[in-house]
Amino acid sequence: MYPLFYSFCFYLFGLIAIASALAFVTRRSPVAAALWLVNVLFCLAALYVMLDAPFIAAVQVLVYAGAIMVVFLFVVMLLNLGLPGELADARGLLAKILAGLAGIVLLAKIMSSRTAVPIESLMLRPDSLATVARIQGAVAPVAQPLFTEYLIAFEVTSILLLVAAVGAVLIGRRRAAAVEGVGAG
Amino acid sequence: MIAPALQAAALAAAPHPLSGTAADWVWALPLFPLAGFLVNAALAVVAVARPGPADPSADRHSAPDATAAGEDVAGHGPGAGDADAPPPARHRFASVVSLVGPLAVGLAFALACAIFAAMARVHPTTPFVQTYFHWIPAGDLQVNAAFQLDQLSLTLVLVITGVGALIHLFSVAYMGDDPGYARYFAYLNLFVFFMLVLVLGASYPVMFVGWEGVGLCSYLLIGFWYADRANADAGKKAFIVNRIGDFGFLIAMFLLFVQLGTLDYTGVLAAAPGGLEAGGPVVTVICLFLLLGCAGKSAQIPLYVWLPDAMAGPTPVSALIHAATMVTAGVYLVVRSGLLFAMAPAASLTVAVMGAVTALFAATIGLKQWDIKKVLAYSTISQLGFMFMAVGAGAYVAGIFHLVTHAFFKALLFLGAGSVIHAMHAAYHATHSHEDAQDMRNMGGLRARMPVTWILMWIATLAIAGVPLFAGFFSKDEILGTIFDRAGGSILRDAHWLGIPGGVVLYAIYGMGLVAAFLTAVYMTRLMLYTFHGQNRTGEAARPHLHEAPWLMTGPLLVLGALSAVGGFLNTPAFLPIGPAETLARWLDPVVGPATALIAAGAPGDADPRRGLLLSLIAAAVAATGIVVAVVRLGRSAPVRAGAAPETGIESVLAHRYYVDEAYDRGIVRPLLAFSNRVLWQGVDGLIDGLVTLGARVWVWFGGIGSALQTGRVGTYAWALVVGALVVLAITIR
Amino acid sequence: MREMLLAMGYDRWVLPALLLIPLAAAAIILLLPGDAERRWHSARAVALAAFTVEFLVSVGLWWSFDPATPGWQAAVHMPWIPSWGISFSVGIDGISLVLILLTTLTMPLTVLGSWTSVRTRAPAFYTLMLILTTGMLGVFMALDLFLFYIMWELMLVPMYFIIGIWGGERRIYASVKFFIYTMLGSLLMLVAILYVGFHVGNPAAPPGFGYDDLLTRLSVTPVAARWLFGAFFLAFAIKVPMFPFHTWLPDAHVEAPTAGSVVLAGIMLKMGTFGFLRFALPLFPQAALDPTIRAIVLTLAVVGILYGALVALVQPDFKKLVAYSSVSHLGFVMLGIFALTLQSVQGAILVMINHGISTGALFLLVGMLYERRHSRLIAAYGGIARVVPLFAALLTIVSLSSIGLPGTNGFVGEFLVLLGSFRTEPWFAFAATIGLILAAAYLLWAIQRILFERLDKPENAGLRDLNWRELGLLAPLIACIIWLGVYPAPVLRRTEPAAARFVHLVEHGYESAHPAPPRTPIIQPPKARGR
Amino acid sequence: MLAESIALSALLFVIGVVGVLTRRNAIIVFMCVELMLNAVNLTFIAFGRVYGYGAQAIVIFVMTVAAAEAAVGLAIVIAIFRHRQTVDLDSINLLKG
Repeated sequence: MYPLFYSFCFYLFGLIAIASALAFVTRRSPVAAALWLVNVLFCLAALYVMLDAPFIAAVQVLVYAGAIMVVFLFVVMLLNLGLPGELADARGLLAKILAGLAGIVLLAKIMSSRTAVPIESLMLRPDSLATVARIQGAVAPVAQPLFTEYLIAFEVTSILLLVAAVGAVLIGRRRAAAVEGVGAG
Repeated sequence: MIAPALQAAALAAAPHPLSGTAADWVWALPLFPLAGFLVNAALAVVAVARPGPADPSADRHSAPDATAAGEDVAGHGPGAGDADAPPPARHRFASVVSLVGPLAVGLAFALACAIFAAMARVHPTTPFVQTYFHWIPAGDLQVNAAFQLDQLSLTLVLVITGVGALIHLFSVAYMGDDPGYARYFAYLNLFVFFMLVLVLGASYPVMFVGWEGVGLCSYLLIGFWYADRANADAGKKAFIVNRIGDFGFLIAMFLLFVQLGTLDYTGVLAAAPGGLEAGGPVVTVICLFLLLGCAGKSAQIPLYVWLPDAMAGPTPVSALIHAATMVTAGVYLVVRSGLLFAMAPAASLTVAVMGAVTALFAATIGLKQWDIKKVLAYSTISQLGFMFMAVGAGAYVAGIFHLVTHAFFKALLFLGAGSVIHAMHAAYHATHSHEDAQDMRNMGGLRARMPVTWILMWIATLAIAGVPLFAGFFSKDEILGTIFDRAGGSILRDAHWLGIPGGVVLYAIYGMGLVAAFLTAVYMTRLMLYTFHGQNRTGEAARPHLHEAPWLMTGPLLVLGALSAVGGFLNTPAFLPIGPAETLARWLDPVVGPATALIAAGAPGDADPRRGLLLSLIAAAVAATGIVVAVVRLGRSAPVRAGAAPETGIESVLAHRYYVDEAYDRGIVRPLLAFSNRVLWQGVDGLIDGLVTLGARVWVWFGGIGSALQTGRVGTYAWALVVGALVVLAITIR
Repeated sequence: MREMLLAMGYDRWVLPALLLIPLAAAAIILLLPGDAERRWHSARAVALAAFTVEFLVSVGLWWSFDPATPGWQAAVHMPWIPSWGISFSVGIDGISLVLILLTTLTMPLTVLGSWTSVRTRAPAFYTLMLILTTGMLGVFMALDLFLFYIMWELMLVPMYFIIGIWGGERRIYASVKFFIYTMLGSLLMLVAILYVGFHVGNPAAPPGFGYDDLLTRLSVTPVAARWLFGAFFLAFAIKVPMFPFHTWLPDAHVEAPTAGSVVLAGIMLKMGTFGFLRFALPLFPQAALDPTIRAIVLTLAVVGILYGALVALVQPDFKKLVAYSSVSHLGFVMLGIFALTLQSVQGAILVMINHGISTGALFLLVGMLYERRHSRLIAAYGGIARVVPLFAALLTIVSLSSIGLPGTNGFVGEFLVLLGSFRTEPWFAFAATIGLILAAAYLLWAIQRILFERLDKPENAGLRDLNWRELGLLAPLIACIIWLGVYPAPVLRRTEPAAARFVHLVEHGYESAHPAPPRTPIIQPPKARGR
Repeated sequence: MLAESIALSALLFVIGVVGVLTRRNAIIVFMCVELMLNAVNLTFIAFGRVYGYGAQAIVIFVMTVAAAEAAVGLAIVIAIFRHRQTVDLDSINLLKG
């Protein structure tokens, strides 16, 4: 039902994502890890496009890969943590084995679940998202629930962002100023 | 609701014969003393709140140290016995108080006389009930604030206001130099108010108001000179012992209400014959609980212990409250509930036995007391015992008769004693002596110094001893005679008391009464001999200061003396040809008639007049013997000095009042306190608190575990999170 | 009077206004400017003004309340959380009426009582007192169990702080003990309230917390009813406090500042008994009247009466003595409630009022003495009647009222309780009557050791007598003592329908579950009564 | 493609979890959390194809929260680093109970 090329691309990006993720968690250097993570995010953006979510894909690239990860890198460099081996940040072998075991169990558990099967009655026709996107464009269908059903949540989120921004500024200020600021708040 | 319905019906049918007469003003009777109380209390409060220059309490803030403060206490009445006091100063409002206090009671007496005149004219056969407002309305319980006027309550009202007015007058002189003068009269007026409520109340709860109210005034007046711990203790003891009695009264009321559904007298009288089984357990229990109340208020065994201690109060108080009026309330209650007691012969016999035992018991103690007021106190207990013998045997008229005559001669005795104490105190005060002004061993030979008091006291002594033609003779004779009659034939004779036939019990009571009468004559003559006769033992220095009391004190004594002499003619027996016979009996008949008739059922119809005469002669002979024995035994020998070698053997037991106070203290009071302290408070509360603390400890321990889990390391938390997530997944995802 | 009030729409706004006035005043106090001294002065003035206004507003209820009208009066219903069946419903019956008036009368007096004694953090103190008032009034008027619970907790927190901040030396211990005891009970009650809310009528329907709704449609199994009653019982019994749950009270009373003690004893203890009257018994009559449970509760009540009195007898600390006397008095209330006759319930309500007045006055008097001498120990005094005669006179009057002397308020309530209880539970009533003897013993002994005997402590010789402020704040209480003793009929008339309704609800609820008469009076009433 | 997407999502998520568990560098742990969030986003998008656009709105929210978290979290990291000269999570236990 899907064209072969579509499937190929899907698997390709999926495998690159997995590989990049594995590389991400195994790199010692924070800078390298961050760059591998950016790679994962790009792959996911590609998958979003294939899953009929072009707007989200764009946002993914712009906000996640572009903004958030840059901030991470920025902090890493600010704190001068870029050099590998500066501190042995991975845990010991036992922790690694246990973590691996936990991961396998978790994966097995998720994979083995049968609850994740879609509910038939609520399912849309295949391609219906693509159809809507053809008529309304990529942005409008996303905006529709955002500004109707989830309006209040949306507004609250904006406040959350504001608070986070103010909080980040307050916490990140130099120490003397921070103490004074906290006292006043 | 029977009572109001009946009442309303009666009122609708025909107005009570008393309405429209002075009896319409019955509501004003207690209001006079209440107004007096309010005025005097206000004056007392104003005096202490804003000390004026002439007020002895003005310097109260300048007391330099505790000793001075302790000595300058408000306890300088004639009875307090402290010679180092500053010169006595009249209360700032003494003149107003002297006017208001006696006047309030005097006006009430005048009104009572007017009502008496009206009632004597009308001779109502039903009680006159005035209802003012609903006091406690709750469902089918309807207690109204209402007064009931009948021959019984009016008799008591006359005694209370009449004797009360005389005692108020006496107090004006006696208490004149006391710093708490206004407070004293406030309490005294309040007492008269409550006493009037007690006798006028138309239902048991209203009576209970007066019943506890007089107890309160008694408490306040006994502890009037509260700076002395003994006085304060005595007041408290009186109140608490009375409360034990009131407990019985309350239970009796509850039982009455549960059984009859009403608590006012007319309702109870109407409902009792149908609602209670005569001679049955319920009515007997009701009466026994009422009796417990009476035992408390009227100082009968086993609750008599408070009355001797109550002598700590000022002497006029002893005369008014602890001799003439309040302590007789128990007798009034039994007579008021006469029908109930008549329906419960076993309870009636209990009343009589209690009275007889008390009369005899207290008389023996009276033989060996040295404090002049203590002798009179035990004498009062003994005489009250006579009254209970009477009402227990169904001689309700005789009981009330003795109540009235006793009010005359015992008030006289107390006031006379007060006059003596006043003189003794003044003498010791002038000579700065610390001797006891109330101890008879310090008296003697006062005849020459206080002739008026001496004569009047002898009149009272002859009256109480039962010498013919004096007041006490007729009343006591009637009591003993009636008991003898009842033993011959009545429902009491046919009843049983603890398995003993009632007749036997009554004959025994008669015998005990005779012995008690004999002892009465002995100890009273002893009192007179030691106080007024023989050598004076007051002391050389103090002797010239002994004076007769002022006229304001002797005046009331004279009136009471006259009443003690002729009071007996209120109710002369039919077989004695002196004046109109049985006046009081005819007067009280509408009230006590039904109960008397019920209890005397089965008596032989015609009493032999010669037997009555014979009994009278026996009683007179007993009294005369008592006086003679006392004179012969004690006449020539002076008593031991105060503080000399103590008595031994039976005399010691008597002098220590059979160690009853000690027994109560060791057997009840102290164990109770120790139990409360050690077991209940420190034990039970400690246990509960311990359990609570233990519970808290357990949770603190759990908290410690939780706290230890908080390592503060994010890694640990992450692990906990993952494990938790796995657990949740394991549970939820199948 | 009633017509005039109704014409003002009084009925429609009075109850919400009573809840809002203290909160508004609390907000004003928090915003007061100035330094500590000025804020202290202005805070107490604002608090006094607010409580006076509160009292004046509430006093209209006395006339607007019509005993002849059935049902809740001055009721206000507003939806609150409709999806859970929760509404803001308030209304009063005779019982609420008198308790609300007691509260609004007491609060201004507590402010006057704290006028000079509370100086530190005064704004916070008065703010807490005001919030506390809202909580207490809310408890008395709530007609929704959820609202009731909120108000119940609302009054707990301020009291915790009042004891913990302005209390005596062991205030932290006392406040934590108070808080934990009360919280334990109230959390169980919350569980019970939620359970009850979800078991109204149809199981599929949304939950409901309306009181009337619960009364008519609550359907729980007998076993569940027993557990639910147990939860309510524990919460209320701790608050009362009944005998084994009372040990928080002496500590809290002793350590609390005067105003705290007055409110605690005068009003908050009534929450427990009020809870029994309003919720625990009417909602679960079949559990409450179960012969075993009833016997246990009655036994605890009577044990409390005697135990409280006996322990009060040996207290060296006057405040502790009064605290234990509260255990004793509240035992009478419990006896009256569970004896379940009109007279006993009426008496229980009166005892609640009387205890509020008398014990409140006692604590105020002790507070005045404490302010002068900084000691609550009885042994620290003696003979002070001579230096402070007015104080002595008032303490005596108040003590007599607490003893239950006829002619004072104390008598009428206890008389009714005992008389009513005697009809159904004669033996319990009999034992309880002994408590009256002990009451006289402990209080008279205490006032003797404080007021009478020798003035042998030099430091007591210079005590000042009461000033005008103190006289003025005691005067209303003394007036109530005499008024309720001589003419309690107006109060009884207003509470009678509510008491009758309570008795009917409980008995009816029990009998519908148990057709056979469950108990026979020990003393059988005579057959023909002619009534 | 739903099943594949979910499988991928699960795998990425587990890799993130393992990262959180094995790394001590606070910044890397943060990045692992970001990876987990992205895995979840993928699930949303995949299901969005089946259930509609609401899922994509949710993804917007997740991203916003992630941005907020990153901002505050990194600020905290900076503050801690200034204070302790380290971002090693094992050496930070200020919240020890």
